Amino acid sequence: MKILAGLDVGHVNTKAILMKGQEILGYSTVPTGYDVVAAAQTALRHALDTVGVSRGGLAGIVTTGIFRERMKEPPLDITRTVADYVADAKGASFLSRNSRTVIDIGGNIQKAIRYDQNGNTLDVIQNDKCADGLGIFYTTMAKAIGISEQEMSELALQSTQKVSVAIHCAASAESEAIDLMCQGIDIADVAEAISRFIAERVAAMCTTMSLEKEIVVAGGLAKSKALMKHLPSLIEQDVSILSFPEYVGAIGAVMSY
Amino acid sequence: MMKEGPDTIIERFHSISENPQEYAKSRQGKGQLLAGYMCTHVPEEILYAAGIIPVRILSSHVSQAMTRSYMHETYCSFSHDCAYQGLAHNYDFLDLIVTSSSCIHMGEAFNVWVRFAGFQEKSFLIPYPHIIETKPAAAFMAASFEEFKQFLEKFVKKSITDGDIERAIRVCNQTRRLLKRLWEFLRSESSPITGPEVATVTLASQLMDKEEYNPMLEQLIQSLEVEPGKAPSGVRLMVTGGACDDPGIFDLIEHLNYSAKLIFIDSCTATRYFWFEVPENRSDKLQAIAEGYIRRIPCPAKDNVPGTGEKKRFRFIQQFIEEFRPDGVVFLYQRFCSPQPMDVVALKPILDKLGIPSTELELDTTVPITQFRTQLEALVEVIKGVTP
Amino acid sequence: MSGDASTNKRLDWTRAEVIVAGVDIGAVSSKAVILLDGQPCAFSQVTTRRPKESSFKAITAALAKTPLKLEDIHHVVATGRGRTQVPFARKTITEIVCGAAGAVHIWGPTVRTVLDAGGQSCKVIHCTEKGRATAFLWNDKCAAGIGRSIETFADLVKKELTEIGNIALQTDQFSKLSDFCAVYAQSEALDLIRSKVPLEQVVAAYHYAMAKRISTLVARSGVKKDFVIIGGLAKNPGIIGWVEGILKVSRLANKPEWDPQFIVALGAALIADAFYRQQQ
Amino acid sequence: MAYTLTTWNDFKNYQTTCYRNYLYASEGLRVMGSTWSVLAPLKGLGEDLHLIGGEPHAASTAGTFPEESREDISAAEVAGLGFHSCSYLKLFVGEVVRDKIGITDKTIKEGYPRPDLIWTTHLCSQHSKWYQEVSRRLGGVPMYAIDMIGGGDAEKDPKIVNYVSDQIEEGIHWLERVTGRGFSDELFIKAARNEIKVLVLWGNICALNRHAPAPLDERRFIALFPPAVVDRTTDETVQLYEALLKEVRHMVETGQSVVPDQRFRIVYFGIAHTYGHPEMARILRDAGAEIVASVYTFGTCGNFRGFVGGKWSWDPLDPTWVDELDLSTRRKAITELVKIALGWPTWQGVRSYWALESMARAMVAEYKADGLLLAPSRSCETDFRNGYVGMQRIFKSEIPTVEYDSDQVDVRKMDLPGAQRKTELFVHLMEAHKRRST
Repeated sequence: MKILAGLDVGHVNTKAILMKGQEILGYSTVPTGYDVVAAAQTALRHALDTVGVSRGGLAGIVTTGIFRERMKEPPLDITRTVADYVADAKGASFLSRNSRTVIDIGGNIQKAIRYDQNGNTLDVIQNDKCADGLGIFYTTMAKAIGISEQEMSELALQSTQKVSVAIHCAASAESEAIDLMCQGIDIADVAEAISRFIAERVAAMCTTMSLEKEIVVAGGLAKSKALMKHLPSLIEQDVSILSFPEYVGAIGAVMSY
Repeated sequence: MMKEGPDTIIERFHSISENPQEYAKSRQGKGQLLAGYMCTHVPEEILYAAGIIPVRILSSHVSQAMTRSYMHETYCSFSHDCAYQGLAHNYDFLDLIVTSSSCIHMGEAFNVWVRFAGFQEKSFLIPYPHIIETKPAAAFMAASFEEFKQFLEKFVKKSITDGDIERAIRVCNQTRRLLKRLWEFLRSESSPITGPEVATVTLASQLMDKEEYNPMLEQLIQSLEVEPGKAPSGVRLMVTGGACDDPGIFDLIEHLNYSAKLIFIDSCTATRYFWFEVPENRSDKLQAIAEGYIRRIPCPAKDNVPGTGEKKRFRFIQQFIEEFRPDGVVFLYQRFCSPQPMDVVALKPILDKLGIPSTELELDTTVPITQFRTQLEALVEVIKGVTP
Repeated sequence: MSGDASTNKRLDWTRAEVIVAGVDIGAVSSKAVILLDGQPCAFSQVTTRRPKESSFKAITAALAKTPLKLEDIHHVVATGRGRTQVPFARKTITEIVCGAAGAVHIWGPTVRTVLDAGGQSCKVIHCTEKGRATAFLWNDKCAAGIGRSIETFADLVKKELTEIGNIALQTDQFSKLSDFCAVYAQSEALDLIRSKVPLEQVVAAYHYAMAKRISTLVARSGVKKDFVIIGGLAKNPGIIGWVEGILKVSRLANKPEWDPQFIVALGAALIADAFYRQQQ
Repeated sequence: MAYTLTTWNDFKNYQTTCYRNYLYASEGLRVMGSTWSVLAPLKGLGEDLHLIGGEPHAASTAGTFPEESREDISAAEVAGLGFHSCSYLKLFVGEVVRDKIGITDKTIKEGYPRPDLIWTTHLCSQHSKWYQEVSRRLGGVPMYAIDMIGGGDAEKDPKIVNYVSDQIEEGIHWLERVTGRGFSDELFIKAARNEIKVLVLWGNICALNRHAPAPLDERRFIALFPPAVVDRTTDETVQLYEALLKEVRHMVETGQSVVPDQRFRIVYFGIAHTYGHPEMARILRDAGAEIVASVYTFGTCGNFRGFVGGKWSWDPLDPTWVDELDLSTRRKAITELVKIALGWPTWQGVRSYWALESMARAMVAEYKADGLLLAPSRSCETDFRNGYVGMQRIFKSEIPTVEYDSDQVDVRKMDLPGAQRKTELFVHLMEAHKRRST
């Protein structure tokens, strides 16, 4: 059976996955940076190394993500490109057979996608401009507080007092989060406010489209327990987190080979 | 029995403005009809005449993102918050929701209630002029008040007599006179009541049954008249701008690192709400109400003196500056509000000419206290001329 | 540059009559300046975490460069966003007044307009020859976090904060990005990368947009000469260059011996000095 | 084979001549104001009135001088106007601040020609305030604003019709006072009939797009409606639109179109048309997707049957009806004008979610749309923003619907990358929908 690679070249991170039929052989993530083609190559190489397969051993590469078209440049020699929402739907449907809706919370863009039993996209809702960069914001906030994203999530779960930051945009939310810290508010409560802010933003977007069960969550932020704590109650639906949340696009790319 | 001191009465007003729903429900429990209203251009007199208590819809102050998928981002947070009150079903108990053609943003909040919060069948929009200064405006207002009256008569299944309206006019005028007297205290260097307290009492007047409110306020004023004044303030600050029902901001002004006092608020949640009276004992009651509402401090969204580019609101502001003698002015308005900044741009040069320093605070759902504190303290330092 | 501090060895603290300090608890970092008889003696800067602990870190770092102890300091003025969180401060004064005072002390009595471009906020301050602030303009909400956004942007394109400002000056051939909001500009910058625009053009475009946004604020409050820039962004040649270009006003150049990020703390120290002398 | 309109240049020239007159006329009166107001009353003062309208002028300047417009907007912000204020307003006031004005013939005149008077409307919360600002900056230009209190089926409400008519009657006295000129009812009535006629003709031209293939596209509508917006009171405008109607009828009879390949028919709600941004236009064009109907280009200066029994109809009005209209007296002419102006779809939609929704339903059905594109404008608080977010909720389940933020002229607020992504998505959804339904 042939080995295929999926590349999801996003705003912040580039994700590579290697699959043999239904089996996930290896994966790797690198920051995208400016040189998006180099990032893709690196991610691919890392993935290949972990599996011990050579570039020649690949039957084909499919790319998705915001920079997917750039991958057509040499030396990658890709088979085809596929739109984010198409890949996300395919990937989510593969990772969770009974799922019909995926909420993808990425670095710069969030979207919710409804699809049929074969993972074909039926409807999509994407965030508006003012909600851009939520993922990036989450990372920079962790940095501002001086902890890792993982730690921020754990910290938030220890919050005891409810405080809020503006639900308008990442820029003013950050400014207000720091504002709160300057008032001497406990950092756990600030971290919680940040997580809730993002969850509320995503939920607001989701209510515009009918979300068909079962609902799964993908994207880097799906790993934040603090954030996921809020999502179900906000959209009044059960959600489950995909096993490879940040790789759903890359996997879907392979599925669309 | 012993007379209550001002603090006790103020506290009662405070707790009512903190839990408006609770208060409203308690009235409803006694079989009282309640109508929510979204803009202060709704003629409360007509509701009162119909035996309905008007309850102003104000913000929840909870951070709410859900409204973003019902109303565009770029409507002000006050309108979003008022829309949220409907979507969150915080006011499902109301018998009616009413508004008058207001600014577009609050109009949208009303639309959300009607369209998505289940008020379709129990709502009324009063067509109201956007330019209140023209001659034809008064006649038009009277005509659409008549329609409103007829709608209410159907709703309460009884006719509204001129007597009913005259009584209602007197009740509302009484509230306005009392509130004016209350605000007059702030003109004095050593007022027995603080600006934030006055603001809270004023908010309560928009949420309470005025028949109950008036005697309470009367009692408060009497008790204040015998109170010794509080210590004179260092710096007197006047607030001018848009709807703001967050007492936190007014308290902030009085809890700076310096002694500063809030001595006036020009906004539709404060003086613009009541700084006028409706002529009494007129034969044509609705015409009288129209005339009264035309005399108001105009809302920036409706302020246009025909034939000139002049803004009537500025005359009032200049008058208030003379009477209340602020050392500094705080422009406090909702981010995304469209009319307010159009006034600020024209008002600022006037203040500069008067040598009154000012700063702008941009309101959003949540308030950046630290930044506001810094801006306000910096304003005071500029006024005091702090220097090494 | 977390936790760096320096000192002026020529001063003898044992002879000093007035020992004061100013601490500036900013959004992203805290700075401390100690004065001996009005002479700058020690500086420090630490990255802000919790304001309270970072204020201690800052003053301790500065003290560490001197034989002084905290109790030797006669008067401390705290300023900046976190100024209310400084236990050892005798007084708090806003960064508006401190910025003006510090700038006039450094650049002299001709200074009339001070742009304080920090990580989270931009303020324009007008002042007298004595360094008294007479008016100020705070950035509107949509212009918040410009300084911080440049750090984020540097991360995205994997460049050092110190080099990115110079890259911005390598070209004036670039398409205009949204100069309305940092988030918008970033999303558009990413789109330039998608369409294979050379790095220096993307960086220049982003810096130009941010500089334009800042310049609008400055112009809105009116630029009276002399004009100076303080705060973290004063160290970004891309931003300064474009701000001067857009406003068509050249600022008084940074003083080599003075890090523009310390001006507000210096102002606080000067005010502490004045207060202490008044009390005597 | 794409059809090329023969009347094209006459339309461009008319618009340019109007603007040149405002800039350079040595006689007559310069009148500034929203051309959303009824214009005929001005012509009662004589035919030598040169109009400049805020929205159309700002829109055409943005089209002609993208870079200049950017500077105008930021000049207005420097001058202190709100960062969130209407961007037409900022562009317009920005020119006053910079004391220069650019027009459609690509010329820029230094020195902003001071208007003799301002004749405008008030509808959104800042609509007349921007002329107050211009008046203030130019040292108190006399200004009269008419409160149009629109929304819903206002033109069928005698109370509102009378109110607006009374204001215009007052306004005519005011015009006489400030200009010292006499008012000729004869000239006024002639202008009034022209004004109504043009609006009705435009409605007829739009209605022809219900055919497949649709003869015109949004880009042509944008280019063809300026004369009706700039000055629709002259005999010349009537002739222009009669000629155009004739030509478009011929296109329909012969099955021709300016864009023959039409796989997808789009109904569009918003100001900032995708054609302002070639990148986006291409995405639609490549997919053979065409905007065949849009509330902005149809409704800003066009009249239709409107509400019949509570439901909106985009059926056109019979042009001969205008010739038979009784305009024999000043009041009659004013009343008919007011009814027609209040009947504009763009004004019906303001403040009236149900009108907007009913219009969208009717448009989707009558124009056999494959998709609904909603583009709320970030800095237009009226028709072109309110309700759109809610409409997405309502229509999404019925027809491929995508909503993206745009802005009428402020490119800084227009989310181009995001809008492109969403346009690609829109095409994808329409294709998926077609596949499923066949």
